[in-house]
Amino acid sequence: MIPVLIEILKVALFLAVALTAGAILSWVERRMSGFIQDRLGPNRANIVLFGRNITLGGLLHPVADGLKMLFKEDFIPEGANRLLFVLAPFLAMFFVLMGFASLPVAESINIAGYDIRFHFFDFNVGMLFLFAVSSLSIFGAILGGYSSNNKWALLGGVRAAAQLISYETVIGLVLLSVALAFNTLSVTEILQKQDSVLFGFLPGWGIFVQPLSFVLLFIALLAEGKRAPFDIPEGESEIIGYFVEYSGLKFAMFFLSEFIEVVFIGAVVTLLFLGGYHIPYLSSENYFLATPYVFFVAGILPLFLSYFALRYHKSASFFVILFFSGVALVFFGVVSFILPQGSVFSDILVRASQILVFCMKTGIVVFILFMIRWTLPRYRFDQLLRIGWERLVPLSILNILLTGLFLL
Amino acid sequence: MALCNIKINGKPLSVEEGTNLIEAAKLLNIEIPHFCYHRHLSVAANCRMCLVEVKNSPKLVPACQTKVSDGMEVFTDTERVKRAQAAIMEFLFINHPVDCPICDQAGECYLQEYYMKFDKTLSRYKEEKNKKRKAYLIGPRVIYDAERCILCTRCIRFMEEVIKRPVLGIKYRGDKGYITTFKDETFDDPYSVNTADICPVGALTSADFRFRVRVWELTETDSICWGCSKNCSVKVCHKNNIVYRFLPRTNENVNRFFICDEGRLSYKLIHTDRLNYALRRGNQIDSESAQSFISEIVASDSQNISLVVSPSVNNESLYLIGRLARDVLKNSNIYFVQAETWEEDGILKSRIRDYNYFGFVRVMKSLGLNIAELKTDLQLKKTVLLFGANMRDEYKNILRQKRVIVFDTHTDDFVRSAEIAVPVTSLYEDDGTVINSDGILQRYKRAVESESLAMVYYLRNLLSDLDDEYLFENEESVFDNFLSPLLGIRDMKFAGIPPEGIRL
Amino acid sequence: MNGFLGILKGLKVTFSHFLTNLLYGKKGNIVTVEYPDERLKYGPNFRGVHRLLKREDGTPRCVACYMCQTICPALCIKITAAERPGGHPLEKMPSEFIIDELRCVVCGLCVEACPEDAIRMDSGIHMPPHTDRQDFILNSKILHSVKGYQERE
Amino acid sequence: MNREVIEKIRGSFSSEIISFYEDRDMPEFIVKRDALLRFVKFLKEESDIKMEQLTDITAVDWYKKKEERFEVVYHFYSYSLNHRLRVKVNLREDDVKIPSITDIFKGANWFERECYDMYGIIFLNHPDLRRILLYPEFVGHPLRKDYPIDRRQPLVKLRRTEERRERP
Amino acid sequence: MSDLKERVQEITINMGPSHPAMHGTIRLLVTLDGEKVVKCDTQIGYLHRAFEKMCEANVWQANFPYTDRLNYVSPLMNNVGYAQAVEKLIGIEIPERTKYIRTLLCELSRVADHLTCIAAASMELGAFTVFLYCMEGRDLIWDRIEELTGARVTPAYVRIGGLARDLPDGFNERVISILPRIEKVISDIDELLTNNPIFIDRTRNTGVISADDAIELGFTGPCLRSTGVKHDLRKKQPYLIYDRFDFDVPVGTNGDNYDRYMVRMEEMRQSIRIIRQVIKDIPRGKINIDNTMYILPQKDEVYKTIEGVVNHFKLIMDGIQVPAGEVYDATEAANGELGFYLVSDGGGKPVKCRVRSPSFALMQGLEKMVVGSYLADIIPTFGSINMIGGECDR
Repeated sequence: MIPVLIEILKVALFLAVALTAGAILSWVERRMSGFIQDRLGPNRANIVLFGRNITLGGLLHPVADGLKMLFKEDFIPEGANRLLFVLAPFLAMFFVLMGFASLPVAESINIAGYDIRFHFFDFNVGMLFLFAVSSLSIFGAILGGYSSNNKWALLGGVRAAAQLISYETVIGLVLLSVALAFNTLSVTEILQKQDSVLFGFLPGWGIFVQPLSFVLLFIALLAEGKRAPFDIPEGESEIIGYFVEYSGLKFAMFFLSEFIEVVFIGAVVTLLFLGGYHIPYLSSENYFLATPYVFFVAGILPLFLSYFALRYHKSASFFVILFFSGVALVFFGVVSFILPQGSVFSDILVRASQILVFCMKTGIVVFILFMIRWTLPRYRFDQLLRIGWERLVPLSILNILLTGLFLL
Repeated sequence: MALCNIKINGKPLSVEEGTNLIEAAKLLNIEIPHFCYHRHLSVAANCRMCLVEVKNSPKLVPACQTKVSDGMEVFTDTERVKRAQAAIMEFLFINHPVDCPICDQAGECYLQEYYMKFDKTLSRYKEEKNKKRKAYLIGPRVIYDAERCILCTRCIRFMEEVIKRPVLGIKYRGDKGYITTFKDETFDDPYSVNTADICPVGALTSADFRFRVRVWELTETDSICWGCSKNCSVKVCHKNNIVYRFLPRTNENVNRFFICDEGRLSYKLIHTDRLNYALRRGNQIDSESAQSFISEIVASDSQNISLVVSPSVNNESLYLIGRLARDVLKNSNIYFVQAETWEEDGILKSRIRDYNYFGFVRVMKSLGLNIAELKTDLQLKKTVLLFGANMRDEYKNILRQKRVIVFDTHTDDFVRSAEIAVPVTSLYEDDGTVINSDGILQRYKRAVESESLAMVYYLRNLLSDLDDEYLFENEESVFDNFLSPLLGIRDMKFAGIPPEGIRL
Repeated sequence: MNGFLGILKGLKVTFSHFLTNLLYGKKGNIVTVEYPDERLKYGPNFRGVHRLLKREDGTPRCVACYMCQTICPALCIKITAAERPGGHPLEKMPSEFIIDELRCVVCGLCVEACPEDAIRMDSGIHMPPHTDRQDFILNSKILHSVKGYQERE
Repeated sequence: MNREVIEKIRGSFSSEIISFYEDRDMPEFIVKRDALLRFVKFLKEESDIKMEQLTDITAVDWYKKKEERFEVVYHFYSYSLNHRLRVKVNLREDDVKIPSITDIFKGANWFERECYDMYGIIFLNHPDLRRILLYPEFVGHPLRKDYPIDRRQPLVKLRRTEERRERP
Repeated sequence: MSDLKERVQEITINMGPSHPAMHGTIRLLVTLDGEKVVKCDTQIGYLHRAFEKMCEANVWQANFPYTDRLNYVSPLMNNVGYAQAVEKLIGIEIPERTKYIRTLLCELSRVADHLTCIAAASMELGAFTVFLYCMEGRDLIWDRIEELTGARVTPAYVRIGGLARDLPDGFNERVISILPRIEKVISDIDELLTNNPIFIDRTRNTGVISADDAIELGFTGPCLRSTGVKHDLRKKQPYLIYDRFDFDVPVGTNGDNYDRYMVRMEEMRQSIRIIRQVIKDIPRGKINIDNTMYILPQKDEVYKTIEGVVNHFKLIMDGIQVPAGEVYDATEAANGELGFYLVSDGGGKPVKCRVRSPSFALMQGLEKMVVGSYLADIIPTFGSINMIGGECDR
């Protein structure tokens, strides 16, 4: 009974975190793009608490947006295929969330005799699952575009389909070579195998084992995730996108699923190439040694930011939160110093630090994704396909050959 | 008459003897500026603005006073002339107040015009300007501003020579002088506002027009006055479909260059008490149902209809009314009603005030109809089609007994009590022709827009069953197709009627 | 490879902007003006809401000469003239002076055209937003109450 | 543009040029309508005139001011020789047809369409003579002087290119 | 097989009038075969405001606010173009200082216009950051223009025979001080786009037009220069005082979108060069001509003397009396040759005020440039042409 409850709790927690993360990321992206573009970004949405306007640096914008979307007219265009039209955003969301099922974010932990794993399914063919899911997520776009009874949306759907086909191959081939290199199809095992040292000085991360794979997969996932510069199914200045007819909550789901997909890309890249929750040169048995420092490092960044922010930015409330979270993290670091190793609490802290590492790595990838999004123009449809077929596919085949040769 | 050959600015010209230089130059499109000179008034030559250079004359001569003589060579644009003109302007401006912003004349002021054309120098006068009495009523309808007056005496001469009632004169001399009425006289002449028209500056202005609108915003349309059957030519000045004033239009055939005050103020009637929508016994109905009701009566009960016309209707409508009587209703009699008459004054006013009475007589006679004044109700049949209700009360009393269908521009108790009252356009809202007491046919043009339809339109509907012949569009085609042959001016087209009209 | 460098160059630019702005906010490159809280001050030449001036005796400067109405290319000024009360030597004044600020194209020709220095656009404010069209139609009472740039200081 | 070239043009088309004058640096030819095509072709192809570009086509309406109401005005420019030239054709109100020069200058297409749109001048043999700035239902030609500036046009019903599709 | 062929059908889509890339409201009726453009019917007129009709109804000097709204990105150039044409028609020579100021404003506007063009074009390609950087640069210019003229986008600053007001104190220094910042913006854009492989892929060999076609279709300005025709009215038929300054006319080779982008980038640098030279030797003196037949008299005269007020009234009631005649006068505006063809019958209102707008001719060429390429290519092509609705539709 209790394991089931734990699983249910995990699912609930995951959903809460994932959806919140999506919402927060939308804010992050907007604020970030603001700073990139010499402006402030959204920072006005507020609630009045104790007679003060609390804006949280604009963090309330996702909330406001959500509410707005909720109350918007849910519009189904004339002549649309109603079933598919309604289904499409759900599918988009569903497949994206499903992708996370096989991703371990930390080592499992034993509390009060119950083994708690930090992922849902430990497939031994997790790679295949990843492969399958990553290609499914684009179906929402295809169906949405197809069912809208709108030529622009249809063009978006067609573009999405074409993109899916060309980049699916690349992802498959890259995952294959990764699996070859690590000699396993299980994500957990790949993760464990990255906890090693190459040539005596390189961490045994995927990015060093399979550098070409990393680049290829990164690009392919960008394309699969419809992220700039490959966001042509959306292409807001050309064809407005597959979701042109969507409004209200359905649009919000497309919107949100895109941000969750960003996290997904970050997580996959982190797991396969950046060593997941591992810290270089530190095996998982010795992880507790690094725990305080993880907390310190994680705490310094917000403290550093809030220091500058409080000096130069006006909207302080968010940075106050940042400051206190930094303080909290440092506090946990101190606690993990003091706590005797091996106790339950210490174990929890170790897991927490592992999650922190994982999140930081994912965060860096996401950050890079966002940077790319706000720097590069968009590719053209045919150029995108050409890159897929003429550059990436040959390269990934070459990659397999090289991996094979190397293994031999 | 003997012709004189002269040259103005080198251009040769043959002109009748006795013409003065201003008029001669006008023939060559050369403008000689002048304030006091007026074509219809005697020459005063006191403003000195029209000085020109004549060959072999040591001094500059006033063009208004100088008659042409054979072999004369005149120059209007030499340095000397220009200097003289600028100097005169400068003198005139010395005591002129800085009044353009508040002066009603701005926009049609000779001072402004001539400054741009003949002066263009800056002020050199540093002294205090002469103060005089400003803006007071010199007569009940005219306002006088002594500071602006340049003492050209046009107004004095107008009253003396044209109206022959000399009431105005100049008091004091030089820069103290101003226009005033003689002792024990009042300036309440029925032609007094004309002095404001001929005043070249803003000294005399119309009290009625004062501050209502700026003249440069007004559009002028050639029309006629509807005050009496003299049909004086006027310019209708309007803006945004509102008429603001009548100005006399020079027409040697009819009214020369002035009109009476009463006619001038009759523009107010255009916008007062108008019938704006169709009525049935005083209740508003839409015009379609009014029309269908009328057509029905005319079609079903045509034996029982009499036609009564108030002759304040244009010739085109009258013609169609006549045809309606003759060909549709088979009536040989047509009755007319009249408005109050007024006294003829030997200048302009004509006794009969219905502005197209003479057109009515002529058109109906030409159509072979008998016209008769409406005296008793015995003359009338059960239903009366009444075209225009501008009439004395005695007629109203007669008509009240009958079922009256009235087409009119204005509304009063009588119109409201009629069975059907249909709004039509007034004279200033449509095109047409009228004939005045001297038998002069004049054309007027549409000045303002109206929501009502022309009487011609309703008559066309009533006549449309009759014959293809009646398929015409508007007044113009009625005139061209039917009226001009009827009046014996077959070659005259509507568009070709000259602004001064034609004598029939 | 060259292309890759091109992308990196671009990333360098965006990242440097990001970093400066994140750390230094408006001391960095950020140009945002947070409107209701912060307001840019318009210069003395700025053409803002019209205002009508008064004479020293408290009567309107305007004498209803219609110059501004005449020159206005947007036909947004509507004057109704009337006699000045109390036998004032200037005789004429606007009984109603209406400017439709929605029609106005803020060209400033009315100011140039005024021969009495009665209308000016140096109020230093733009037309504040309203939800009702009627609120944009300013009558002489409002126009006389608008303060000038100097008085606003 | 130098004298000789002008004289050359005048010589070659002595009977077709109705008048010539030079106003503010710009030589101007008024030509007969029938000769327009030949004249323009001549201007484009002659080596010392070389009007490579058609700068503008427009019209002037002299409503009630001139006998021939419309003037169609062409401006040409030569890149290589750097000179300009104006050609005019006068049209009567009752006959507003003029040959199109789209065969000689491709760029004339839209200018002629605009001229048609604004003045109602019909360009014969134009490949696609329809309104360009105004909508097809517009009544009248607004730049004619007898078109009042404040005239309102009747409202146009919503146009539907496709019939309503049935719901699936 | 035949069955299959029937199924491949062309679709027609409406690009605009409301479309994110169609700035300025324009409608492209695009027929697509897949994503290839088969036909493109350009329909303009959505921004038609009867400029010419309004000008004919207005006195000569009151038309400046209308000209502002032609090319609303560089309104001062239109002001200058119109004023210059009227001055040529009257035959007056403007003071030296005015010439310098007008040149300065023209070049500032040119920079603003090119920045806007590049901004919009790159935004539509997805590079939104470039857009905002450009807007930042443009704002610096507009701040100065606002300081001088009283409005940012609708300055209505130039007058026939002069200017509305003189430069404020320290204006020149402030202009000089913004130039490095604009140059920084330009170099930022340069780094973001010029060598960016995606940008190059998107713009190279798209929207190509040959020099001959360009000339024949009436192309002028940067779009013509990108095809390799070295044509600039500032050099070829110098107006104002352009013959006194050193600057180069950049040309492209291919006539594609990338070349148009490069030409615009270089032109901005040249404009900045001109601005520096102008400011260096801008002379002192009056800004208006003396002749009050054409320019309103001094306010002092108007308030105090009857001569002044009469003059003032006549100019405003009747407009300035422009001698009868006609004139075609062209200036090199940001998008190309902006010509004014004015006809006067000697009265206060123009009989005809025709604008030969560069965008109109350019839009005519759009179809030629996009047919045969992809739907997505319409966007950079349209962007690099820089159609300004107000100017194209008038």
